[in-house]
Amino acid sequence: MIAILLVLFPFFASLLVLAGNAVSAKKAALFFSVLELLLTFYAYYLVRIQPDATALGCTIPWIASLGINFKLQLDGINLLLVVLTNVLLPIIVLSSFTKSYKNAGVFYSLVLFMQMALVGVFLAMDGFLFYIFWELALIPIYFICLLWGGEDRARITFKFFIYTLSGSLFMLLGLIFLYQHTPGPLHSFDINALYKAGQGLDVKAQSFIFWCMFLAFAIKMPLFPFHTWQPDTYTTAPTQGTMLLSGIMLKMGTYGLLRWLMPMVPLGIAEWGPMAIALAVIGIIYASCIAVVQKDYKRLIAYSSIAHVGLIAAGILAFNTQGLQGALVQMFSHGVNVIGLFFIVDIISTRTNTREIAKLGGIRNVAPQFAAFFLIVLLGSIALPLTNGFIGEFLLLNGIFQYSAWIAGIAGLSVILGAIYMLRSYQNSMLGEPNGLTSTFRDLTVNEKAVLIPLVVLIIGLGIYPKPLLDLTGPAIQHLINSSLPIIKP
Amino acid sequence: MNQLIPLIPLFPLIGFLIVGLFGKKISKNSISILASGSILASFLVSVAVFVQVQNSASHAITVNLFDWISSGKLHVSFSFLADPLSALFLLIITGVGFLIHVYSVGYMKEDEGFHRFFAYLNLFVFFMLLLVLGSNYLILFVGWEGVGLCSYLLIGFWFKNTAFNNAAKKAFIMNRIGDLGFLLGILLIYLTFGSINYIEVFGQAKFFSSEQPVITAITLLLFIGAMGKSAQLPLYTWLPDAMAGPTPVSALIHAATMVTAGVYMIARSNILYTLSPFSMQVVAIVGVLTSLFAASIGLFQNDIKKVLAYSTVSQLGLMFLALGVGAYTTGVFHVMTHAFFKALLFLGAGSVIHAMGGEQDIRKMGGLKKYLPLTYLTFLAGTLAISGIFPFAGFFSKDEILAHTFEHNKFLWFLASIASAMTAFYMFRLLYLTFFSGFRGTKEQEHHLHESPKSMTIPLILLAILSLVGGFVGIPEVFHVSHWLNGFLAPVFADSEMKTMPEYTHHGTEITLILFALSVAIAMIYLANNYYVRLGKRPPEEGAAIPPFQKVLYNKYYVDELYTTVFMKPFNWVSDKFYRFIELRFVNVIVNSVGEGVSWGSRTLRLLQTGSIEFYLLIMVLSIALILFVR
Amino acid sequence: MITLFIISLLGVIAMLAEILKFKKLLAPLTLLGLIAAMGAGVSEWNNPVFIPVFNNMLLFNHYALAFSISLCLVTFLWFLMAQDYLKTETAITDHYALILFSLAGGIVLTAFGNMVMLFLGIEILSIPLYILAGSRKTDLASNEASFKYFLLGAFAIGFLLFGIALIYGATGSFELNTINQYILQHPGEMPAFFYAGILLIIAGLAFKVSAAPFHFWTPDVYQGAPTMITAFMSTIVKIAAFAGFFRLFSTCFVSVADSWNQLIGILAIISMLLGNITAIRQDSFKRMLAYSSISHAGYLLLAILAINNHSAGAIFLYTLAYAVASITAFAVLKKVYALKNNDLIESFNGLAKRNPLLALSITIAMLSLAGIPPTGGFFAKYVIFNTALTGGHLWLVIIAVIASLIGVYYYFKAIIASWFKPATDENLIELSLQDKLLLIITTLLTLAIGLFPEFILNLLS
Amino acid sequence: MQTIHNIPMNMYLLLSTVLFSIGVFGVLLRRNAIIIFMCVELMLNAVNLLFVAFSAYLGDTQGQVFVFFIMAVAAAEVAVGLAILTMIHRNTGSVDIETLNKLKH
Amino acid sequence: MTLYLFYFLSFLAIISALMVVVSKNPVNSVLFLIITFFAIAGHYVLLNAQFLAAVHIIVYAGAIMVLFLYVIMMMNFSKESEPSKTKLSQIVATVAGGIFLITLIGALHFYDVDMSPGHSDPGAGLVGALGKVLFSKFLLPFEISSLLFLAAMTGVVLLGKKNNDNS
Repeated sequence: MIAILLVLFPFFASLLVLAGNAVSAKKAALFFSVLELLLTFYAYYLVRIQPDATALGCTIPWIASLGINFKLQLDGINLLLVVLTNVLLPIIVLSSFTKSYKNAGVFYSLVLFMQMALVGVFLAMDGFLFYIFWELALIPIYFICLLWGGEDRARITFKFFIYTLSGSLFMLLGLIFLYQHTPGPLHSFDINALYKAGQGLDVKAQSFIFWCMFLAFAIKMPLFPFHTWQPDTYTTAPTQGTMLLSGIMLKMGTYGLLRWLMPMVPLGIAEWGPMAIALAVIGIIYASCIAVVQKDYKRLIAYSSIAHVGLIAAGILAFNTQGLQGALVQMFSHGVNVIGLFFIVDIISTRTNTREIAKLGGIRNVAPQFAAFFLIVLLGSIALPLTNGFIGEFLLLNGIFQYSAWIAGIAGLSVILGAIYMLRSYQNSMLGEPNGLTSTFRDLTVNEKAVLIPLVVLIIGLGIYPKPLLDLTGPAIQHLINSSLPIIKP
Repeated sequence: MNQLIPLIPLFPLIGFLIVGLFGKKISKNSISILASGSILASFLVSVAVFVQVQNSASHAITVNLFDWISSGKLHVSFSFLADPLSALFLLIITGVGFLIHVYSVGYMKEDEGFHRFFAYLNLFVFFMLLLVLGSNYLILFVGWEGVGLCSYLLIGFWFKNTAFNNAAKKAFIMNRIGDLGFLLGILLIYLTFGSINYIEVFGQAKFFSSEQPVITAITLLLFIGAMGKSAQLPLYTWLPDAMAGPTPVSALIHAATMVTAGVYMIARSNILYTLSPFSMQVVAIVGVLTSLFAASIGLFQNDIKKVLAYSTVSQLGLMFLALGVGAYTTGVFHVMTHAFFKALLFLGAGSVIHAMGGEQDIRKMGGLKKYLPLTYLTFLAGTLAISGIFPFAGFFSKDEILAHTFEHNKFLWFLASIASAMTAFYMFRLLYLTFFSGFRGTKEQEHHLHESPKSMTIPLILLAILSLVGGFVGIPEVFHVSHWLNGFLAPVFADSEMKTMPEYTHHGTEITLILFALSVAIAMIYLANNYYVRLGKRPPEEGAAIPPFQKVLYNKYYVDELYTTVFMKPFNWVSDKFYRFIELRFVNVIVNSVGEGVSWGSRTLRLLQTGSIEFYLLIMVLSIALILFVR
Repeated sequence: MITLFIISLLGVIAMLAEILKFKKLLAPLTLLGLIAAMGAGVSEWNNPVFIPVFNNMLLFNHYALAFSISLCLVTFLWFLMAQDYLKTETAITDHYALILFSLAGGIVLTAFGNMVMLFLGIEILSIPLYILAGSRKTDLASNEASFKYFLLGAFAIGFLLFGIALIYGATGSFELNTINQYILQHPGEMPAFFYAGILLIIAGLAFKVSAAPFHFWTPDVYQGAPTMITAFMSTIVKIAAFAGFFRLFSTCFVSVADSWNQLIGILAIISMLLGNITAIRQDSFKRMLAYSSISHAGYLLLAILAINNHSAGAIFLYTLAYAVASITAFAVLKKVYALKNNDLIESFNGLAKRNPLLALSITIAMLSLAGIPPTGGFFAKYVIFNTALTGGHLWLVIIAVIASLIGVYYYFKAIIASWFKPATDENLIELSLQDKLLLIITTLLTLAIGLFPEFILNLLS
Repeated sequence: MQTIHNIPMNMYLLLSTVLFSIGVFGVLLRRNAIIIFMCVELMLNAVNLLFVAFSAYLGDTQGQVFVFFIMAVAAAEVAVGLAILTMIHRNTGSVDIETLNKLKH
Repeated sequence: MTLYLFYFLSFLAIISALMVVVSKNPVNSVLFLIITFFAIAGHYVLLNAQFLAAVHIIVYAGAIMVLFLYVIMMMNFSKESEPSKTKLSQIVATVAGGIFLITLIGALHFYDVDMSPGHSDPGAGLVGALGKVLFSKFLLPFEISSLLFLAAMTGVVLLGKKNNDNS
């Protein structure tokens, strides 16, 4: 029951915001998103006291003749992502308080609609429903980018749209293919049925499914070499759009990989997993190197995000407890960190009207608080111990190391490269003597602090005490592995 | 009593939080008291813990705070382990740390970033304490990276200066290279032993046979971490640059504590190293080469702090040499004595720089003996200690290293002796050029010359005393006194001892070696005295013609330039090409060309729609014909 | 059957309206008549006595009824939309009559049981449209459209008839069931010209459904014909033609599917790719929709190709979703055309600012045509893919996926134009109540088909 | 009459095919729309002939009935077609199909 | 005898059909088409479809061709004004026509066609027999075709009416 509430609440909130007065839209959106957050905490509580969480879900027949159900289930894995979504959303809304978007009602309505779709994607346990939410999530973000984006947005957002759609259509193909291999005549889209169906296929068919689905997830994350939509889109989108894209939407891909691909096609993974890991690891190095030479701050973070996500993907593909759990923790951490970074860049660009790193410098002299917050977020992002990033990265590397020490070694280079580009950019923008552009840089306002403080609390808090996340995901991960490992490693 | 241990890192953490968050709002005096006081409190608790460890039966106390990371079979708890090794380090860190805090109060008095400085310093101590207190490799790693961060922050303390920032960044990144190796080592430990807890890992390792490849791999990976943190070849170049930070920082972080973390880590993992003679060999060779290399560079440096920095690198090399030859206690012993005299030297140098108004070039000093008598005396004590003159602290530890090395490998002993000879030479060169002869600075500087305030000189004096007496905890057995430190640390190295045949040095040989080393040092001092005081030679001015050999040394063997050309430039080049060619001209182009291809197809295909009915008819007829034909 | 009567009668009444002077009443009468026709269809549905009428000439089974109702529904919507257009025409009654006759032809196509009825149905469906396409008599484009449609149509009918003749020669009957029986009784003994006949019939019908390479008339005729007539062609004609196509092949030739499904597959591929690719570079919205209509024919052919239990439902759902979305698109286009006097996609610029309902409707319609959830078009496409995959046509579905990706590109041009591009004219657009109603109905229908497709899907399974 | 016994069916098939093809050929060859219409009529006639022939050989009258319908439709079609052509002629003064290519691409 | 008649009529039909296609003068085309129709009517008679032959002459030669002739006259075509295609187009058309003929013949495998005439009822082609079928079995299509005529009629009137629409 709580599951369906989690999905529907943002939807109705979205309608209310749309119908309501545009002036108070942002406040209403904040209010609703905070309510949803409370609801999420309640769900967290329920899941923790009730190890068998099936009672929290729901299965409502939808298109019964096709075996399609409105099936939502909560477990540790997806609840983590729902928590991420619903924790970040108020922050994202809050981060827009200083901005005045045109047609604010529509904007916040789209944001809340997006929340609905995202929560739906994470909770859906029916292949068809998953796909529907998957696509639904694309539409609001497309419009957010299209209507409130920056230069050249029509072309770039469209490229983004069609690129991701191309992946998801192939995913649909894969899902239908699986669906048809569920026991007939009444086939089923139920995730467990799809698991069974996929596991029963031969190598060739599994490889086909693997690529169909992997393509969708790889594009969404994005993994090298399917990433070219991402830097442009991140750069062009309005900051809140970028936050949604990088903070939450990206996790759809990693989540999909974890939930909808890995247990489904064990032979396909055995056949192509190494190649996928190779892509992920190449992506880490490649994107990190490119991030080093970026001049635009948003672009730099975009590439760094590709690198981070490559590590997450590699951890998932390694498919062991540490890898998966690390991936989940890192999904959470990456969401928090990247939103922080984008918010910081947004502050810089609104105050100086530029995102070009070379034009900045010396901001720390005039805005020490800002510099301090930036540094903490940055440290989280480069995975310094006692920040959230470290927990994830350590577990991920641990998981990958169990898969292959060499790959872990190469993937670990991101630790060094990340430090290089992050510190370089920090130095170039924050340190040194202030110039004409930055000498009048105003330090943080109360509103901005209200956004950054929760983020910093999450960054450090989860770095020191990640237990809530680990305890939440642990049993679910174990369950996932136990139910599919005997097949993956016969 | 166990509950005391968490207090040790807690005090500096509290200090950091208060000073860091509210530093701007409270007075400098309160900050000084708070920051130094928190370290003093830690020191006092450390003493208590030290006593407790010594008295406890198992010589190890574990305190479990909370479960930190728990994933599948991996359990990492946030827990502390106090044993003789960590207790010793605790005392060094908090003790020397406290003195340096006190010193800094005077040194940084005028700086606008006063509160920031103490916040960072407290944070550093916190991480350093975590490093030595952690009961598993991951907590060690937390401290390891944490001190790296503080080092970054403090090197770049004066962040308006781009060169300083570059130095800070360089330090951080070079450390990260080592850290990656370390991290991989930890992962391999986990994979091999199923745990990263010291007690469990070492407990299992005891039963491993020697020379297993996996142990070699682990130890080499760990050693990469140590190379980065403890500035060994080839990852040492950050340390001389790190002198950009305020001088107390150089004393605390880049001489006394942080850089010895690598030594601590290897001493901690002694059983693993013992199992891998190959890794030991590597450690010893890298150590001795670093020592020699850095000492040779130190011969001709003109920056007072740079000289000390290279001497630090060189001394660290000696410590690794000690570890490499299996003399773990000796390595730790040298860490301790080195902490005393190197901190003293740096603080002394700081006092000089303070008096000179920021000037660091020894060519512009001279004759400071009479202006700064107290500084001179303490600096002399430090110099004697580092040169290994009896009965100063350095003498005992260094001779122990040489003795063990001699037993192990004569050639390494020979190299190490050269290095320590060079040390004696350049240290006295520094001393003579700074304090003897006449003043070479400007009139204005001369006018301002004055002895430092009490808060600075008192730590100097205390450290000088420690440099003098610190060595007595390890009087060689040749003098028929029991080696106290050996006994104290014995539980830590007990397992290693059992694995190796103890090497007994013949007492006669040992005395010969001691006398030889002493005489070489004295000869070097004489040489330096002769050259710089009696003959009054001065180092050449900037740009003056110097012999090629000297030039190479002066320019640090061009290693920085080498790294720039071999690593940084290609890296930037590759990154640039990745972006410009692969990303923009290849991956992007492929993706876009799909779109363009479709668009082109559209442009072309729409031409099919000629509008001409005849054409449409023709196509219809031909298609039907084709359909029928294929059928 | 009653549906067909009502529609035919309505057509005759419309013809008489001018003479008997009740032109004013015609519009409400027609709408009521259409509702009655739908009602009749529903009532027949609930009394399932599927007796073949008139010696198997027509059989109003569930399949026929469903498509008839759907045709009436779309025509109803069309009339709602086309009121403005019809009012401006002098020969208003003729228009009504022709449209209704055409619809009657369409209904015949959904229910025929005999080749004669197929032939007549196609002709009755087409001849009014040949004329209506040219109903702007002084407009050269309209003339040309009419002529092209007519000439190519007549030519194609020739092939269809040749095919029917050959089938007749081989089986001795025009009745679908008899032919099927004959084929089943003589497995492997059918003469070669029988198969040639099937291929020729496919060619003829492919022309009607505008599948490539028999599609050439489509863009030109769609563009040249009056917009409302184009709307009619792209919706009702499409539904009826596919209903007939599928009825013929599913009842008649299903047992020799091997002989023709490769051809259908190839036609499907060419239609999907060519339609979608060519549509990208169109500036005219109507022309773009024409190419889109070609591509949709390609998708629908997939369902015919993979003839199975789901095919009928798939085609029904798909044509309905497609038609509803197309009606929306044409309704918006009509409004834009009235303002700008052209049908360029550019004319949609800034629509969102001028009237959000128009922009929203066109967006939903385009999403549906592009096959994006949660619209009807998505579900329709899903069902088609599912059907085709059940038939094991994996590669065709992959091509269909790629084609629909390309399709997204041009559908979004309209969306981007209405939401993003600045308008040259910032004045608000007023909508009549009728238009508002229509847009709301069609938009909601599009969403409803996407969200609750089961009802429709189950009608024919 | 038993006349057709002498003539094999395939001759009629061939004849119809040839006539049909000539019609197609004419449609492709000519530019005058009216002639093209005539060629279409020729095609329909070929089909009619085929129907009648099959009808005779099958001994089934349905084929002949079908021809009635084709004739009826052909008549209607010609009427419509000529009306369209007249309209075009009125507007352009020509029935050359090559002038009717304004709608394209 | 009948075989010769068949050949003659076939020859006549084909030649005149070709003349329809190739004559420069539209009027000639019409006349040749009428000849073709007569030849086909002859075939109908041969095939025992006497009534159909009569209807054929009446409808085609009598009605449809007159309509054609009327339009041709009205538009005042002549041999000179007759547009003709370029040589290339003509060659293409010929080749395409030829290819079509060959593939169609090939697809029909007409040498394999081996149909023995069914039992032939001499009266099958007469008006009575046809009428019975038409008004019993084919009653519905017969009625439905009235819709077609209505539509065609309405349409032709719509198009033919004097130009007064306001487009």
